[in-house]
Amino acid sequence: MKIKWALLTILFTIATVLTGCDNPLMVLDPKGPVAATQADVIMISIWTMAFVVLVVIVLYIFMIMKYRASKQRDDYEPPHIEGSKVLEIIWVAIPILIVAFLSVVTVKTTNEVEATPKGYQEQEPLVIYASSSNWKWHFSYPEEDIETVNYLFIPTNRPIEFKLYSYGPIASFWIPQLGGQKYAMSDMVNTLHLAADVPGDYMGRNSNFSGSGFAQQTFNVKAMPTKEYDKWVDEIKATAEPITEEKFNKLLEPGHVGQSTYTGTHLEFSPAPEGEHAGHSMHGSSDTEKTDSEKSDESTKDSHEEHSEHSNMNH
Amino acid sequence: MDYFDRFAVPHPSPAIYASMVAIGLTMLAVVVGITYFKKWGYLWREWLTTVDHKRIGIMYILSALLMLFRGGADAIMMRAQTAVPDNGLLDGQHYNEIFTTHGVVMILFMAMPFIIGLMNIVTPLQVGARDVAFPRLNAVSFWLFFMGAMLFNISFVVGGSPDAGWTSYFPLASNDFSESVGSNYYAIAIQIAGIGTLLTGINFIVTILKMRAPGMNLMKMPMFTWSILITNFIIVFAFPVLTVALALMTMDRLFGTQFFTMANGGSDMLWANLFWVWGHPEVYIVILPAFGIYSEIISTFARRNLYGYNSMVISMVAISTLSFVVWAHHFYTMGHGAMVNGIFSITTMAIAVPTGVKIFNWLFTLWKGKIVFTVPMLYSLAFIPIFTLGGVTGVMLAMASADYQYHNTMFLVAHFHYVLIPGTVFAVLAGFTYWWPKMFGFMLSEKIGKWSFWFITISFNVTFFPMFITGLDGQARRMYTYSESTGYGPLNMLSFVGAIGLAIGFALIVYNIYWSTRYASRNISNDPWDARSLEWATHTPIPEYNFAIVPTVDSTEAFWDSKKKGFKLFGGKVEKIHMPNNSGVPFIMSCIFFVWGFAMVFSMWIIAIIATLGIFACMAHRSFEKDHGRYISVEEIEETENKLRGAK
Amino acid sequence: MKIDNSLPLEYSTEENRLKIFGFWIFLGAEIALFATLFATYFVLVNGTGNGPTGEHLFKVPTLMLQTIFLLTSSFTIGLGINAMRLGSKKAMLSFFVITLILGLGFLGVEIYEFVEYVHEGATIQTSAFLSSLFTLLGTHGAHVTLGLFWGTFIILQVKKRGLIPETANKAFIFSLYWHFLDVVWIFIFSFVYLKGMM
Amino acid sequence: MKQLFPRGQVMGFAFSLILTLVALSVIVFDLSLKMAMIILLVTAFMQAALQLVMFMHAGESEDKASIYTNVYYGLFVALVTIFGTMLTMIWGYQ
Repeated sequence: MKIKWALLTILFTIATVLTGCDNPLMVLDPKGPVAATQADVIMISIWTMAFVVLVVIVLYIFMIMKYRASKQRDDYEPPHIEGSKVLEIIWVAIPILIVAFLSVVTVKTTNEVEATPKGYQEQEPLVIYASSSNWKWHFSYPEEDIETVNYLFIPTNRPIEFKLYSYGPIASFWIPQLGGQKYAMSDMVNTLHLAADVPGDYMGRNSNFSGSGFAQQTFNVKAMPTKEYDKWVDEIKATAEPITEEKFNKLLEPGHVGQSTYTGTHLEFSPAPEGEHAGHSMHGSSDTEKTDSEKSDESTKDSHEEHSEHSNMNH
Repeated sequence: MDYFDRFAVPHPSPAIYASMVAIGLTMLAVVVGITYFKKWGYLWREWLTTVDHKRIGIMYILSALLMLFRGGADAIMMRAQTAVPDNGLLDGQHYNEIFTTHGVVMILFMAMPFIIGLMNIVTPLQVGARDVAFPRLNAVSFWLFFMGAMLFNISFVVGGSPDAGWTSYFPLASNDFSESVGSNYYAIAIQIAGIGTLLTGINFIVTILKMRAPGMNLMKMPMFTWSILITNFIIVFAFPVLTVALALMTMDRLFGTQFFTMANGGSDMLWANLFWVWGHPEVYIVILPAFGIYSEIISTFARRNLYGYNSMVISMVAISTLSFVVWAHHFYTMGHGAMVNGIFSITTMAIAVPTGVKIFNWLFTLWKGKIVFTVPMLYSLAFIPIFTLGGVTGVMLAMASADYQYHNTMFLVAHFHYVLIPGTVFAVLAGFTYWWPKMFGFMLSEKIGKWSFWFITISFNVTFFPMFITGLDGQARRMYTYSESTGYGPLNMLSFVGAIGLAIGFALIVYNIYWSTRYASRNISNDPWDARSLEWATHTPIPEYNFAIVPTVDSTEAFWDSKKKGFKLFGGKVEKIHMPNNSGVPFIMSCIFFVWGFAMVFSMWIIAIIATLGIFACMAHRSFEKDHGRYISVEEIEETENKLRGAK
Repeated sequence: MKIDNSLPLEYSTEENRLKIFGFWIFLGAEIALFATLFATYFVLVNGTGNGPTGEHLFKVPTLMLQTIFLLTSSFTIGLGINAMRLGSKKAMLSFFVITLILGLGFLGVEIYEFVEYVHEGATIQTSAFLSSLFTLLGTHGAHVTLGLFWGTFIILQVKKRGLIPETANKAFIFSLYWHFLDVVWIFIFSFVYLKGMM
Repeated sequence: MKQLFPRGQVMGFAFSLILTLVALSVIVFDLSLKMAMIILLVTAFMQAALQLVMFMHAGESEDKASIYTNVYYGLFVALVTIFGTMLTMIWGYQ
């Protein structure tokens, strides 16, 4: 009886909690193709797993209701049962099938979210360098030759390629409604593909613990139609101050700063750790044969991804 | 004075000063108390120098309980801080220190020693052995763990706590970003305790493989013993990785090496990699023994043999092997391509298969049984659905593409608490209650036990279920505060309420120990639960030699057979028994280790060198020592046996 | 203590058998330990920063000298155990002494090599490559050093107490340790030095 | 005297010296990386096996099966650690 009550309490709690949310949960409320793929995967996995949980719970309730001592005769002696080949094969085989199904989903979608989003392949992606320092985000737009701090404006309906790195501890660049996160690290550049379908304001943050000011290391993302975006860029170019090495070094000092905007990017005097500037061992190799391939780092990476997609398909 | 500045806490708060005073007073009270009651001799002879696996086990469990409350206090403070938006109870730095120590203490100084404690008490009894293979080494293991734990715990009053998370990722944990000695404590205290754990691993593998009672072949071992055997294999092969990782960390912080630095070719990711190469098997080190405990308890109180014994064993072997090939799922988002993430997704999800086998085997152990709802059984039964929830969210997290959204969020926090609390904490509480009468000769109150069970189980869900939701709503883990506009407030408050309930539940356990010690009947049989394995075949309290006559075994449940089918467990006659001598060297050596560790933390090289020499001197002493143990004579055994029989 | 005379001395008591088996398990842990150090080295081998590379540092003569010393010592300690099983205390002690002298020779060359490296500006702090190189070699070297002390203690004990189950057991376990260090060296020789010089 | 130098061990020692010389060939001759790695792997593992079986007597006691299981499991973990680390730290990014 007590267990029934416990279950009811749990269910009640869950129900209260779920109805307590007015807005849909951020991760399940995607505003871009990458986040949409991920939300789909999450829902697929939740339903699959709900089935597993249901099977377990039904069996569980059946067992503890039916075979409790209070419902048995006093002289009942439970039998000795070794096990059952058939049953055991069933509960090995079905989970294998479920795992196989989820594996296929995972491999397929992982390749998807690691590439330019579907439907956006034709467009030239907008490259934005997003670098973290304690405890802020610097966004450099090499194409537009501008730089912002702690806020990000992006055009909708255009693929965006974030180049992530860090001037300190590992940070994780995350805009839940546009797509999952990726690490920004000091010795190499990671690429994150995102795109926004819908104009709007989104929350972005560092989600990887990076010291005492970590909680406030957030930034605002504003997605807007290309026209507005271009207008914004022009405005910045007309009004903002240029970024200098001195100013940038001041920005790098640990602490919180508000939002600010500059013309030019810090990449000119403080290049990202990619290509010849990479600190990571495999790039920083002194082998001469490697330097050539580094120049075409991008192309090799892409071809590799294609390659892995094929190999995973064959799997 | 400058010299002593290093011992000051960098971010003092009234709470820390209060703790300093409290710790000082408690230690003083303990010393005065022992002196007053003239117990120093007793303490030294019976406990500090003991090599008896049962006493070492009890000391492990006491330390683990102590650490449970230390880690629990941290947890309550965390939940209190995040209960409302923009709370000013703790500042960011203090919060960071608290979640760091909470993680380290709970995993390494609570879960592991609690399990090792139960393992110490039960395993030799279950295999019908007189002690572990290397009793002296066992004492070394315990004292190294204890000194490591103590060294870690003084950090918050001497020099400052570590504050880079229990994962201690570089470069955050480097001298550049963690200036206090906190991370030195982390590297060195865990190192000392880790060496102790590694020695335990070796000790128990040898004990189980070489010291089983006649007739007990591998496939006739009780399931708990099987789980311990497999766990110790994982310990032996995973802990050296931690040893190396921590050594590299120590060298980076103290000697200026470049392993995880941002310049000169270092790789911060390498730390994360090595940490999780150890870290993932570590999860199974604390989970597999729990599976063993549940197998024993469920079968005992369903009054039935364990369903699918063979597949239970095979699934544990499979889990242990898989545990070594999944670690990269802890950093899918580090930027390795889709291929690497795909491989690790699949290996990770594969673990669900053997784990599922175990769940269904437990369920079918209940089938046609006669279930008695004792406190240990309640924990075991609550474990099944809650752990299933933790397990299926694990499968969800294993899917790399979706993990990009779960990673570093409260969803992950909820998941691993849903695995570790029903998996490990419920198991050790169940095992603790179950084997308590064997350890102390009386039962814990079932009534108070049930109260604490319901408090813990319900509050656990109230605390951790909301985190799944806030995680999906974008709340990152380890945030000391959030603004009201995020809307995380109400659910976090709910978690805090749950945390209070958990605290009440644990307090009730303490009260239960107190109450039962005072009032519970001492007149219990050797086998109060009507159990099935060999540890219940000997007397309560257990004589130091465990079994006067070594038992003979011919099935997985020899003791049950002896009760039901008249199988003869103890053939033959009493012979003199060889027992190891007590020794003070393990304790002394571990104290020197403590001094060494302290000196290393604060870069006091001369003391560190002297302590190193002291440690080697202890080892050399051991090499030259002639210690052949002692014999207990037949008369003495018979006298003890008669006394124990007469007591009933 | 029950002594089983049908077995070699080192296996003759239950305690001895437990110890030998336990030491094998310990060697399993050592495999994992050195594997981690190798993994670290392989990841960081190109992380030379502004420091010298392996190609620049490694020299064939010292390498061969070290290898010959250690291989031969592994051979002589095997002979020592063989002599012990034949019951020849004198021959056993001689082989053990030769082993330790060879080990000392190995250690001498290694220290010489380290000093050379430092003279060339390659310290443990220079680059990630050098940190991992010194740590891998140093851990092996520290094991050898420990072995020298351990071996000396065993020689003293055998001398004083003769060949009894206890001392024979210690000597045998020590031989396992010593052979294992040779195995580790072979991998260092192949995948650190030879690969680095390729 | 002959007893003190058993044939098996002397042969083993000679063989290990030969293997060392074979391994040395990778720096003497101009081999491809692949070829050289194969030579190194083969010689190193043969040497290790030689030590294990010939000198360490891994198979002589009643615990033969446990000892070999232990060594194989150690080898498994070692290979997983080394190659897995290479995979996640280096090969995964190329």
